[in-house]
Amino acid sequence: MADAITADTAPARASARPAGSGDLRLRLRQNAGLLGAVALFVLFYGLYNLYHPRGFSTQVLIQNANEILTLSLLAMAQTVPVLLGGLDLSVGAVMTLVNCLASHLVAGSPAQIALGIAACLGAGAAFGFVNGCIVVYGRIQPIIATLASGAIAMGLALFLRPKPGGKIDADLSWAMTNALSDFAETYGLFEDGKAAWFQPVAWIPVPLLVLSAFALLVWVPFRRTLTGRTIYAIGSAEGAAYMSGLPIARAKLAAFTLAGFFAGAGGLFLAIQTSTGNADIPQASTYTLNSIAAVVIGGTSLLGGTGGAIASVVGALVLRAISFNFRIFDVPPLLQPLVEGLVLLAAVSLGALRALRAKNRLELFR
Amino acid sequence: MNALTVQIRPDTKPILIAAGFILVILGVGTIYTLATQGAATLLSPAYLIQQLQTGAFLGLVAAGMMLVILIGHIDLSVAWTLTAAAMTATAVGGPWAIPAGLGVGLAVGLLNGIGVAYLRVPSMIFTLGVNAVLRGLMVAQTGGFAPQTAATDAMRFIGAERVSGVPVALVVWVAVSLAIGVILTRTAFGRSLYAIGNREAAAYLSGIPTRRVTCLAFVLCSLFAALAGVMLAGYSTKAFQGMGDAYVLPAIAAVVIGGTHILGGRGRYMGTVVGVILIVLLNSVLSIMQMPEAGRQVIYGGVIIVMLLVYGRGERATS
Amino acid sequence: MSPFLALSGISKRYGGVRALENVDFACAPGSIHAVLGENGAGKSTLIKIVSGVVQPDTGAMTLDGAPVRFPTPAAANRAGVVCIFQELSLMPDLTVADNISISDPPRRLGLIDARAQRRRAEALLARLGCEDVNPQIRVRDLPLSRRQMVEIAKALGKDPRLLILDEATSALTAADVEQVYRMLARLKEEGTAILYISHRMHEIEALADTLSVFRNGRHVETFAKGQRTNRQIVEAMIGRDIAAQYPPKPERPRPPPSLEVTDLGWAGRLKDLTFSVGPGEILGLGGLDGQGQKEVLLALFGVLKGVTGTVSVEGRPHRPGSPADARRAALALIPEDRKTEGLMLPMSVGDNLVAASFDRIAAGPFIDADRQRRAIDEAIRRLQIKVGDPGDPVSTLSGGNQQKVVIAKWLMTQPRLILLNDPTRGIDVGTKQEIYRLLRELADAGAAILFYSTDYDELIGCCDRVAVMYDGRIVRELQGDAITERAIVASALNIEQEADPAHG
Amino acid sequence: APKVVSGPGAEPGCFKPWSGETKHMQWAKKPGPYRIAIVNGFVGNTWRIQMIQTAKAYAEQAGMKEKIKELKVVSTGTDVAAQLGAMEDFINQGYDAIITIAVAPDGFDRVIRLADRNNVVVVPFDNVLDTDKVMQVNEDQLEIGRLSARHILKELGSKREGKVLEVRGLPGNSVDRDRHLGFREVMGKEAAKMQIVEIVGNWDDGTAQKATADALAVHGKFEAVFTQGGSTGTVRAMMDAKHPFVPMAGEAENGYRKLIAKHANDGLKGLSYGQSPGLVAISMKAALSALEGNAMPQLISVPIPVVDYTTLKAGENFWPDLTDNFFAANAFPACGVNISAPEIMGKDAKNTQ
Ligand SMILES: Nc1ncnc2c1ncn2[C@@H]1O[C@H](COP(=O)(O)OP(=O)(O)OP(=O)(O)O)[C@@H](O)[C@H]1O
Ligand SMILES: Nc1ncnc2c1ncn2[C@@H]1O[C@H](COP(=O)(O)OP(=O)(O)OP(=O)(O)O)[C@@H](O)[C@H]1O
Ligand SMILES: [Mg+2]
Ligand SMILES: [Mg+2]
Repeated sequence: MADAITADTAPARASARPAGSGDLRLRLRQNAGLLGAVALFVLFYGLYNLYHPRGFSTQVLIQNANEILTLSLLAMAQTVPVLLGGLDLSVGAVMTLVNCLASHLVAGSPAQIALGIAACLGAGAAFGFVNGCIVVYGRIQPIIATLASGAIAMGLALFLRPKPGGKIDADLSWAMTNALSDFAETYGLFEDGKAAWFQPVAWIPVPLLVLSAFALLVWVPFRRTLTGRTIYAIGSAEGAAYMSGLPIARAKLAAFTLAGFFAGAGGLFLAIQTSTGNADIPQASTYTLNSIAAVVIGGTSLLGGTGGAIASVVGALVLRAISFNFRIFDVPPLLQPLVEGLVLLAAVSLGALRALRAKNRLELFR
Repeated sequence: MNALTVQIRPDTKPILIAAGFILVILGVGTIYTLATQGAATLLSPAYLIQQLQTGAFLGLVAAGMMLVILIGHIDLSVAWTLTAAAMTATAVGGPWAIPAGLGVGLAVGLLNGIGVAYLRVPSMIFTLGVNAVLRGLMVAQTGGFAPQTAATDAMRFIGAERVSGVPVALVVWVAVSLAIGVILTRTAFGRSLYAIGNREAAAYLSGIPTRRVTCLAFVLCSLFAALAGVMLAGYSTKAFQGMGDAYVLPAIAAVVIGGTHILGGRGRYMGTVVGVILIVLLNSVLSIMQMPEAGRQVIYGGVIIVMLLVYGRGERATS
Repeated sequence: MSPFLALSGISKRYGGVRALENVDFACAPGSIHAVLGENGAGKSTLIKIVSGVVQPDTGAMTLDGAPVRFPTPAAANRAGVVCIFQELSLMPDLTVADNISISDPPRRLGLIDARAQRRRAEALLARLGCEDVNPQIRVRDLPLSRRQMVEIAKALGKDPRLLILDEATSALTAADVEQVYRMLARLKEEGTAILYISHRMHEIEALADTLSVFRNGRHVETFAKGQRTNRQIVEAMIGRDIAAQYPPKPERPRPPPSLEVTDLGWAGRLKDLTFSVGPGEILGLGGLDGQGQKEVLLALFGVLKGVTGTVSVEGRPHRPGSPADARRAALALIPEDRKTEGLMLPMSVGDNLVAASFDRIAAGPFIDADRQRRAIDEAIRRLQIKVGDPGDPVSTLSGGNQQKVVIAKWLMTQPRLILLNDPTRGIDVGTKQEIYRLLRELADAGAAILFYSTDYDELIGCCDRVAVMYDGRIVRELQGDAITERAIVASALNIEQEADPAHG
Repeated sequence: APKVVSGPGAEPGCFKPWSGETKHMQWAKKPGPYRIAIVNGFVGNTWRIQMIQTAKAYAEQAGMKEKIKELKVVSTGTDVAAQLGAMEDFINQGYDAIITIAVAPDGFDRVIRLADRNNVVVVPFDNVLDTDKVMQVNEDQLEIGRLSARHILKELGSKREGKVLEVRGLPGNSVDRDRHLGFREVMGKEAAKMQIVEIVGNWDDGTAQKATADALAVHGKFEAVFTQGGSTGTVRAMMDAKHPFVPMAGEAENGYRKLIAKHANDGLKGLSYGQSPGLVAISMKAALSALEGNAMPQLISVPIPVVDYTTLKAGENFWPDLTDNFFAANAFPACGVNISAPEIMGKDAKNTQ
């Protein structure tokens, strides 16, 4: 009997392996949300460049890179707590807090500037860590804990900058918001950016490099640590993660710290880009809400467990690219908010197609 | 066991603590007014009634928000639902003003409900999109059609007037509150809200029409926001862009401070009422004390965190 | 042999409930030690203490003679104590490979090495004969039986010195169980201590070297294999004698069908199913797990979209669009997973019991508190649910009692057609017997019952007829004396019985 | 890039230099017609909507229409990065002038640098920048505070004690700061004994109404009120609390002016100054003038349109039949900008009753 049973587990096999699927198809299916976001981005950004008088040029790329960096960093920030199954409603406020801090610290001698930058990134991470402590040790739901701590961050930002102002090192500001060649020229690197070997990369906008650096040097390695993996595990099934002996508390602390770090980086860049600190409450909440929208458009589930920061960056790009088109096409100005709202609603509703296609309604609940 | 220990249901504790905190706020405010004015103005009936009157608008929004939070969702579109209802009501004018305003609420609620319950887009993001669309509509309408914005007499009546000293707005709030209290505890719909909030799949497989219940919760939420908008327009004698902005986060905060679990499934309506009063008084006292915005924000956030810490830390995912 | 792990004087209370009381317990390396007891006897609590999930109120624990304390599961794992929990501890959104190496993944330069991790998963799954599971697939997309195998592979990967299986085989099919037996035998030879918890007596018989019986939080006795008869063991467990596990099947002619299904199809997973059940009848659904049995039940209950074919209930066409519709047509479904599909865990027992019958306890639009209380009391009495107060959260009940709550909830609706999806999973013999009796009573009272089970024992014992499914079809319908273990297993594997006379 | 030149500039009656020290700037003359972009920030309030409508209407007027090849308006929301991006985009698209209401008073250095390189005229107005590198158009906010204080003191006669309510605007905004400073400067000098109670009204009727109600409940009686915005709400709160009408200074909302007209005799001796949405028209005009090669003041001071209860005239500087929300001050005859508010906000006859 036993032999007969083990000899044939074919039906079970059929159900475990999707029929005839290669790993690539499996991957594609597991990342359907991201693919949709990429398609949207190609559509919106392609249209914009196609009709822009200087479309597909370095200038336009630089300008767009400056526009997207802060939001992209905030989208990355938001992703990490979302993967846990939480939300961080304080990312916009932390961005603003660090923005105000930077307007005090990032000026002076090169050493002072470097120290100031480190302090800003550290402050963002520290605030995120405090968020994490409230969530882990206070056992308050992330969404409400960060709603509250966001208000506190905003208050602190207002203390630092009761009104907009401050100064950021002008060279830094120029170097960070232009092409790599301008960066080299500003700091006298690579023969003022004229070195022959340097030319093939000279056109790359610095903000894009910064974004890639955060994505590839911070997020990608982090995702492959045990702590990073644990974040996914918690979002997928917290109880199971605990039972599996994973470092729950550490991962939660790390997630919020990382969120604070990315949000702080966003605030720092905003300061560098604008040379000021500005404790603008509506702007902070706009960024927070847009970061959530970016995460969703990127295909990360708000329930946690699946998705990633890179996908959220694509989501942020989609969000931005939608409004790029208003500068090209003649949409009556008072209809623009309506059009933007409708496109946003449509973009976030794309995931609904999956729900409508689901043949087993139980799959919808999770 | 200590015989004197009074048994308090766990979901009553937040309500008592919040009520206690209200007394603290009044106390601090009174100390301030005594020191600066030499009078305990905050304890006068006139002041308290006025707070309840302005609190009624937030109270209505929070009541709707609570229904949605109970099923584990959230409605971020209340700000512009409120505004759109008010602006539509005043634009229509005449006897149809209030029905038109409520009609906007109904329509928005249905849209939200369909998006969340049938299309299963996360409510957080779908209502955010609906909010953007409503804002767009109102901008287009103001710019393109220059609608009339004066509140009708009926709106003035429910928003601003008093009947033998009692604000009508307060009466409306109390009536809505009683209705919700009964709905939540004594009707199948109310029970279904809790069931869905605890585990939607189980509720669905129990034969609860989860999609319809979810939809209805969103409709009620938008309707209450619309009612608040119509009344607020009456109170201000007019509707204006952005009149709802100040209501979203305070409504969520009031619900949570009242002990409702932000992820749904648990909470008593009484808590939301107490939470609303707490938020309204806190804002008022901070305004009276001329607290700068920075301090206000810090206190606001601090109060929420401290309250939730005092309520007792939530349990773990597994126990 | 000196014990590998020893507990002395362990007690644990949950509020007013005494889960364990002054327990002494020991297990030895190189042997399989079965832990028996009815639902709520404290078995899971015992192993949760051993594996660091909960802390005992009193008592001490030694490992290899040295005193130990495990504040977390991670600490227990480090000491070689690995547990496969009753509630699966897999992360559904992570891949199989991720899950298997979740707590200690192979690393290169400090970062997780995906390739090595995948190879490791393949190797471990191969040890369990599960080469068919693609390590890159998400656990969410696996059927429950495969998930349990992944769970076992995950535990194996931790190189346990003490391996605990808490009803880890409850959803496994015979084929998988066989693999697990072999794996356990191998581990035993290598000197691993094994604690095995199961409510399936035949598994215990086949495996255990030593048996310990728990009752009401106390360790009743420990004895070696073969020292007691099954009957004595059951008596020790539940404190009384179980004369007959299964109620007798009535001899009566096949009733006219009340549920008629013709050419039922769905999304390529169900293919042309035709069957019928009549009032008073229990129709079993058999076969390996994942052959579409669950889908049949869901299709009838209105959960699936795009169902083809015709279904009629009591002569009327039946096309429910939702469980709410199905309920109105007097159907009931006891779902597969009571924790996620059957119960609102944080809510009270009472609230859960009435969740499907608001219309029955309401007077007009309002719920009648009095009627509600009576309905709840009645349900608790009828199924003998062990509960302190109906206001307690249902999460505090033991698994068996939770399952009873699910069943009671549906009985309150007075269903005419009852669909059961493996309702005795993780349920003790005593409760199982009660459920079998209940099913028979319901049938006798005129209900038609469709009963899917992974345990062919109970299909044989309970059902008037058994339809065996393979790959979305009914391959065989067995009736009366034809319902035998051999016939069920053979049909389940879609082997012609005649062609396979040598085995058995 | 513009050259710094000596004044006087073109049309000094309209483009009035801020002060004696204001320098003049001159851009290289460009041939018309021009492409102009307006980069607005926030859009969800009546003022901004009225501003956009004014811009569109003004571009259609004879004298303007010929000079403007294209007018593009975008609103970027309260997001400085998006606003900077939009401005840079229009520079890249080759627009000739960019008119903007800045989301923040700083941070435009990079855009200004690019604009100068590409000979694009950037004109911030309303919320202006803390820089002297671009031509800007505004009303003198300090002066608004001062004249409000002077009006109140004048109406109070010889009374110099008691409490004055000051309803401030959006915290952190430079307009709020300047109006506050101007008000305090005069009050401090001439009525040091009066106690000023400050509350935050966010320039919003709802907030102002609630904050005023609270202040009235606690402080009882005020001798005078200065409200930066949400003026209608401030007055409503006083009426609701049965507070007697007192001398008051506030914004140019039509509703506020209606109330003044109605209750002036009961004591609402109101002053209404206007930060006009019509500033956008003057900014457009200034941009065109600069593109035509004229010397222009770097900071253009637009006369503050002020009326008080003695100079209110229905159908001229307020409209009893129109809605409360729009801003009544919209025309600047000295500049030939004569788009009256009803033309913009009440063009649908049905709604104007
Ligand atoms: N049973 C559990 N299920 C899920 N997560 C858990 C569980 N037990 C602990 N954790 C996680 O591990 C973290 C650390 O646990 P630990 O017991 O040290 O917390 P703690 O804050 O010290 O609790 P307490 O103060 O109650 O002892 C917790 O914050 C929680 O996130
Ligand atoms: N977290 C908890 N809170 C309260 N009571 C609990 C908790 N966990 C277990 N109990 C109670 O402790 C007792 C022992 O439960 P345990 O889960 O150990 O039983 P078991 O023997 O594993 O039963 P089963 O066979 O159903 O798995 C039961 O009465 C149960 O209700
Ligand atoms: Mg157990
Ligand atoms: Mg159990």
